[in-house]
Amino acid sequence: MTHFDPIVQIQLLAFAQTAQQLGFREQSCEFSPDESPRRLLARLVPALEISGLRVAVDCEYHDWDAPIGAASEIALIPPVSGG
Amino acid sequence: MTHFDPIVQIQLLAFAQTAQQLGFREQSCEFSPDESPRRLLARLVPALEISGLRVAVDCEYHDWDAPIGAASEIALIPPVSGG
Amino acid sequence: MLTKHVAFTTAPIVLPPVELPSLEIGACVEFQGIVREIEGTELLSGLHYEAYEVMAVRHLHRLFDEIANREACASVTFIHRLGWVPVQETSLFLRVLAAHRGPALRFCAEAIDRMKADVPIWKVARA
Amino acid sequence: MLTKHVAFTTAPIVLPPVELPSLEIGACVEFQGIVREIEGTELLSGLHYEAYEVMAVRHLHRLFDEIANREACASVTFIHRLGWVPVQETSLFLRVLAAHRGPALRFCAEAIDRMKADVPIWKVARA
Repeated sequence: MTHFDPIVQIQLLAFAQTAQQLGFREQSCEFSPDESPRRLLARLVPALEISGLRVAVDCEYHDWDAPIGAASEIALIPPVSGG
Repeated sequence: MTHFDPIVQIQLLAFAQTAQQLGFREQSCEFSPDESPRRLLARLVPALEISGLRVAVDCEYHDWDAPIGAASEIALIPPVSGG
Repeated sequence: MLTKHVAFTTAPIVLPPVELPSLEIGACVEFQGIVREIEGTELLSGLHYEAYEVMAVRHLHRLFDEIANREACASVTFIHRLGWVPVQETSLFLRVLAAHRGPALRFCAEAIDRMKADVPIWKVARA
Repeated sequence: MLTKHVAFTTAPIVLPPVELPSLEIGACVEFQGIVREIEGTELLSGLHYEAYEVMAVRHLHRLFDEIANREACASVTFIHRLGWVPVQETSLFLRVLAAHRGPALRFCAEAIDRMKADVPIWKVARA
């Protein structure tokens, strides 16, 4: 039995030094909700070193290996330094 | 052999509730430098309950039972409550 | 119940006047984070700040509520500047009102610590 | 080296403008103690403050220097109001400038604690 992954749109956001590395701050991507952030990024930006980055899905920190689920926004969060 | 205590002037200062109790804020007194604050107060204002009070001699906290020494000001310090 | 004001601005931060929500406020603690000339080993003329604003606002509200569960405070005002901030200007303003100084000071310290750990705001040194 | 400004005033406290002594100031912490309506179980319209000023000034300078030996701060400004202070007005203003927020916040907390323990200033509830 084959499993059909629905392909939907998500906004990939990048900030600070990650945006500088990637050369974009926002990009529309296709993803499947059972895909993990780690797999999504490996597929979309394989050159990006994600160690040291956190990932947020719809504004909540998310496990790199947990399915993204139904979401409209995924963000790469380099080490924060406000204040 | 009798010991002659030199009698000199000191200002006795009172603040806050202690000033209210005593009915004065400042008073010139005679004292002898080898007298302790406890003995000075017992002589000058015997009705005053000094437990709970601290005493300062020339702006430094002083032991109730140590000689006052050469000083121009002795102050009764009720519990402080600034801020 | 904690009243929360959270704002980001690209203009210089103007301190809002203190408004006391009740006759029971006994402590007002304010913190200003100011851009310094030296950051690490670099000599700077300023810093560029950016934020993931919608996420930052959500997390700030949540962490303020969490701290207020332990530290009884009445009001918090948080203003963070974004974009270019020259040396000697304020990048962060925080004001906490409470009945007592202990909770207000601890709220302030913990709010900044947690913001610096988890809230998506970044300083970027730039030419 | 800590710069210290200590003042008592019978007039409402006017916050002095922040003056940064160097390009290395990264934190400004301000505390205002505000007169509350309820003190213990009493309902007040204000409080009367008095001080043994010459002793208070001497002890404040000393305790600020002692704290600054452990908490690196550049400047402290202390203003305490005396006489009648109505509810909702500021009785104490403290400003600490430092390179980093940790020392500034700890300086502020400890300075107030020690003032409340040892510095001859009194609040007197009056009709």
